[in-house]
Amino acid sequence: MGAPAGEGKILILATESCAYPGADAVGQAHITYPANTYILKVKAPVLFPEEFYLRCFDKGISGIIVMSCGVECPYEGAYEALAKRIDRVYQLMKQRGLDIRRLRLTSICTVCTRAFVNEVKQMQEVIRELGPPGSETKTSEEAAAAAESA
Amino acid sequence: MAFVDLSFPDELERFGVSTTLDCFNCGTCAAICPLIYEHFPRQMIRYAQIGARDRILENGVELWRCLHCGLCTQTCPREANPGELILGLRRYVLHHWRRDGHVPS
Amino acid sequence: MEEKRNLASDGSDAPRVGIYICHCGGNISDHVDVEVLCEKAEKIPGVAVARRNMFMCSDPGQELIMEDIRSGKVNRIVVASCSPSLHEMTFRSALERAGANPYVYEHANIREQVSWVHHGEPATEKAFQLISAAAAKARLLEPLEPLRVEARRHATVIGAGIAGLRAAVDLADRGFQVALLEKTPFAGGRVARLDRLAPTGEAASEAILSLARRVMEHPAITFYPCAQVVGFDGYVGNFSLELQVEPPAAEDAVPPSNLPPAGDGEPVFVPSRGVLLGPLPTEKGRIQVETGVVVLATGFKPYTPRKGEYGYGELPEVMTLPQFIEALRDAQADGSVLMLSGRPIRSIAMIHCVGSRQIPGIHEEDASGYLNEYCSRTCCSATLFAANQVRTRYPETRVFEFYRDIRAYGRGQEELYQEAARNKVLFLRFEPEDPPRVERSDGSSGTPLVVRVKDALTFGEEVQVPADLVVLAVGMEPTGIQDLVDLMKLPVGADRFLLEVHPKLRPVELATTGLLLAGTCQAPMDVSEACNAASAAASKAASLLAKGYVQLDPFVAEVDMEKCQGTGSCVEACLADGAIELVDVVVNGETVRRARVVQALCLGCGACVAACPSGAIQVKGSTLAQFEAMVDAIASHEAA
Amino acid sequence: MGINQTLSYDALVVGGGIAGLQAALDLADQDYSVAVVERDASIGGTMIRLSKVFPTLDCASCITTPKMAAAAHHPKITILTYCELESMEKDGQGRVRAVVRKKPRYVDEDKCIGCRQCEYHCPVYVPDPDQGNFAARKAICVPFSNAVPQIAVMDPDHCMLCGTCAKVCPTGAVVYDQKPETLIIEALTAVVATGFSVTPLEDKAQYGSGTIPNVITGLQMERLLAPHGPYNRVLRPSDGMEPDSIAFVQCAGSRDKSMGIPYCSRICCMYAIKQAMLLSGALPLADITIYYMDIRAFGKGYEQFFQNAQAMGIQFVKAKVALIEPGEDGSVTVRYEDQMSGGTTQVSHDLVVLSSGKVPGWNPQGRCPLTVGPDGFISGPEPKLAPTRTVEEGIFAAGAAVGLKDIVDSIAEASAAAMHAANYLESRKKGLGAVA
Repeated sequence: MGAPAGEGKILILATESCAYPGADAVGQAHITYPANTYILKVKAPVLFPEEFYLRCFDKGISGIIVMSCGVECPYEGAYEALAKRIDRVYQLMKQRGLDIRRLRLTSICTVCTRAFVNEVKQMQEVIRELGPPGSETKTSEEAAAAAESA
Repeated sequence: MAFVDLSFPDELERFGVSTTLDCFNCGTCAAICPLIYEHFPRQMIRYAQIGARDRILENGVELWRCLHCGLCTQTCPREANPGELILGLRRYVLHHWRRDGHVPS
Repeated sequence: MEEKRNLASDGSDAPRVGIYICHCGGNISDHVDVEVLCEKAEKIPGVAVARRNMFMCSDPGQELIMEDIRSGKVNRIVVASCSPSLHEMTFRSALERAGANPYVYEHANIREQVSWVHHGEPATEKAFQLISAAAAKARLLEPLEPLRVEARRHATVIGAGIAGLRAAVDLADRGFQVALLEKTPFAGGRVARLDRLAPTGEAASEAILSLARRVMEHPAITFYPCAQVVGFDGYVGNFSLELQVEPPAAEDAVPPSNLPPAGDGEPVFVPSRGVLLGPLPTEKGRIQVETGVVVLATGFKPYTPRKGEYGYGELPEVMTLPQFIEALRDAQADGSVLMLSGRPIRSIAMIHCVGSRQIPGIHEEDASGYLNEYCSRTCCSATLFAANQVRTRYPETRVFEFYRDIRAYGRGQEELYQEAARNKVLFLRFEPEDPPRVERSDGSSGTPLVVRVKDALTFGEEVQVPADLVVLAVGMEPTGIQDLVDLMKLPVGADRFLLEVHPKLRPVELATTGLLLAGTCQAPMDVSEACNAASAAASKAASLLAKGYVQLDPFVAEVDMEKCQGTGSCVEACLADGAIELVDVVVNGETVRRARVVQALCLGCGACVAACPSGAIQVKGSTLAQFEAMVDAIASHEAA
Repeated sequence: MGINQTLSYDALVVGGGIAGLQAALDLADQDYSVAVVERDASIGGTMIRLSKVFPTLDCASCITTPKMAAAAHHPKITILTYCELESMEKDGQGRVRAVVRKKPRYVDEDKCIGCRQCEYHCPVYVPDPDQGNFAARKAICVPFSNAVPQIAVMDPDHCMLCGTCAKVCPTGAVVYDQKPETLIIEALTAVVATGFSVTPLEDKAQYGSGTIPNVITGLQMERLLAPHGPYNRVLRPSDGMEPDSIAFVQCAGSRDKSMGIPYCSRICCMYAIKQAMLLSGALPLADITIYYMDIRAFGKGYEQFFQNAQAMGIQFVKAKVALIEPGEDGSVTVRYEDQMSGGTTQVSHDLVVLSSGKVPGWNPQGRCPLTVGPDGFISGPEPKLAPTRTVEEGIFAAGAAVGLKDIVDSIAEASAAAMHAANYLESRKKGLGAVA
């Protein structure tokens, strides 16, 4: 794996019209960021059901960043539906004692290089603090509270 | 203020001023004028545009502040020739002062 | 180039993935150990061969891939190189040239997302994991065919104003059959009420007539006057419209002498009404139109001032600019003073921004609670133009313009403003919270009206203007087309004009493919802009219809009928109206509800996929199983 | 110079900016073969150099790059970059015949794979005009990160001929003695979309003739605001200070007969407002002032955009700035008449942005029998019903080349030009078919 053993993996779901080219722009600028990041190109992340995210955590993915197009989404209504879905995933994560900071919804545009790197860095800190998924020591309520204060 | 009177810009043509209404009141002339005196010369030009004869006659002395440096005319974006306008207004004011026996204070 | 094989080319349909890794002349190979990568990639389950090349995008590089396809060694391809935005198309076309389906291809981005951002061992490790993820997906890829929807080479234009006429002529010239619908008996729309067009001064009637003649002469255009759309169905290439035609209403009745003779006579221009292009319906009827695209050119209507707004409706000397333009057109051509209804007009006060640029809290909402917050774009020039006409034709009629900003934005328009100044029009500037006040004169002005304003150009002093006539430069509002909006589910913006998908990416399109916008139903525009918009809509229509079929991406939803339980949750989740429907099918002698995708309407976003409780619906080319396989590969620790 | 190649297409598009690309895409989508001739080393025009675009505040790159990529990958479109149109006229058969000078890149286009090794190793730094000259680039480089094509170009004026690039190039693409080539392009129709350029700062003595530090153009501000700009944040150029007070001077070269440009440049009000909004996001504490004569927010959604800017606290001062002078510590003073009170006023700002005038990007005179209006932009016989027609039948024009236009209007006009060109093509093909 790209990360040294023991370091968690971050899955990035990047929209093909905005965030994926945004990640390419980071590459063109040769801006280094942690290698434990795996970008999947998707048309619209609204495709993924709640369980998809949970299964990713089951499989050992430590953090997921959904990089959408935000309100510039070419599919009208998709962003709103996605935001609602992510909310439901948060509920399910809480029920399972997963820290909800492991999942983040954000929007990244084609030249948002700094925002991209920032998101990765922040998630990196989160998974360093939390360790592998399921190893959360806090109760789900504490995790939720921590997430809200963060 | 009294009614706007467009016969005044027409009348000014007799004093050699044809560009009174060309000015679009951007204020370049006032700001570029080395006198840096309030709204001069645009104020006089605006009074001429709306035909406020009284204001022009009352404040006629101000027209003699102008040093003919030509900066306003050179920089006027509308080529409204503000310098020439001020000179024309002087001729108008002088004409009236002479006629009315007015002596500026 | 070395070659190692771990799977025989057995000719079966089992996926045999070929992995092709690019050095990119050191861009990748300086940071990623491509040799190790290649060795490890061959051991990935289902991989038949892994090769590397200095430049996979070069002809020799592509040839490597094509040779393996032709020999049957591989039937799924993964290229690991730069970003797919650069060369995905290159490689897909190489697949096609080698006789393979272009969609059995997956790309691993190991330059922009690996070698340019990571270094050393982690870079190689990540590259490997991306390649295994791509291979995992590739194993599950199925050949896809682009969707083809047969398209009628026929377009329908709704509205025969200047934009509708322009669009109809362009489409017919391009070789399509065109149905041009008009609600009224007349073509020409609002332009027919104008006299001359700002800023260049062409006669409005000539502009309409020159297009109307071409409409009339063109064998491909059918003009339907007095027609309204009452039914709408279908999708791009295959819309059907139902029209209701009725004899003209009494107020629209046209004296028969005005009617052009049957056949190919000359169009007849009736001032303020428009152009008659032929006989009008004499009885009620319904007409079915089968068409490929629909161009909406339903136009605008001028804002009607509220009663009492600047004296409108209360003082007879207050009129709107469109009314004034007609009055001026009909007035005696010249003279020293403009005479209207036998009354000399020596002084005209023209007030800008009436019914435009309205501000909440300052302006009053209309009866339905709307404010026109937008700028109507055309009124400044139209006002300046009218002022210039007055000043050149009637030297003793003076003109005063009360404005907030002079928006002479377009070509030749600033020149109109300068010309107005040279024509000795006086400009007064007001702030929106201190608008001019139109009042009856007490007699001291010698005119029936006086307009008072706090003039920003005169240092905020109140200035009074005597006025024989007050002209209100009213803005534009969209025509009332609520019936069409409901029937065709047209998106409407906050300004009540029809809303395009994106002002720059898809400026003349609505979300429903095949519905297009032309002219002022979209936003205020002048004649040039409306004609450009109409031609642009025609161009878009031509790209859709020119081939006789519409080719759509194959990445659409697909229902697995075995799994579908007919819950309808996909229909509910669907973001494209009508792209999924529930239909009755007979399964084991029992009639049940099942989902069906209308491929031509599906956007492929996958909103349905997430909603289906039984995993019965997938988007082709990006199925959940493919994503799950990729995540498995990424999460796997085997490679380390 | 000899003719190196003759190429034939259905349509020729002159200019690879947003208008040219849109016209090319519209024609190619109707299955006509199209050549796009672009004088720059990359397509994308002015738009690809912008930060975000009004009134939606989409990032400019997010709108332009898909169109650039679509054109570059389109099987019916051929893109010829770094090519200057020398002449274009109709031949005896009514075909458009263009003579194009292909400038030497000193890099073999077919060999270069855009790996940028030459750029990384080149020892020579030169000011980068694509970053407003605020940053440096190498004497050999791919012009900018999202350039299309991703092919390096060498700047012969600055190259020291050290040979490093040739040594590191993995494909042997560097050609130090590359010569210009002449191409003949034949087409049945053409669309001219040559865009606009900006009046230089030197043109107005009262605004310092380009000598005052921290007086920059609107296009330079675009770079400061761009997410991949020269500093990655907004800093004033003279000393890298974060500006607390920024002023926009409108009509700095438009609507100004003293500068010889009486017309309105149409786009400056909106881009200044947009930049002001982006600045107030990037520098929330900064004071931002726009000095204007009339705010021309005329397009769809523009007035609301202007109202939002006012609500955000951006100051709009109705005045034409008469004089700009250097102040203390890199500050810039502007002098104007405060019309409501005070009269002549002098205010100091940390950074001043000039909304310079815009002029035609290309003059057809002597190169192509098109006519221009008194403003220098291409004129045509039917400005109302067919604004893209020119006096030359079969040659159309779109975008800023036919009068300044914002992106929305340019795109619509480009599609309109494509429609008229397509119809002309059809009539020509029918005519040719009849002859044959």
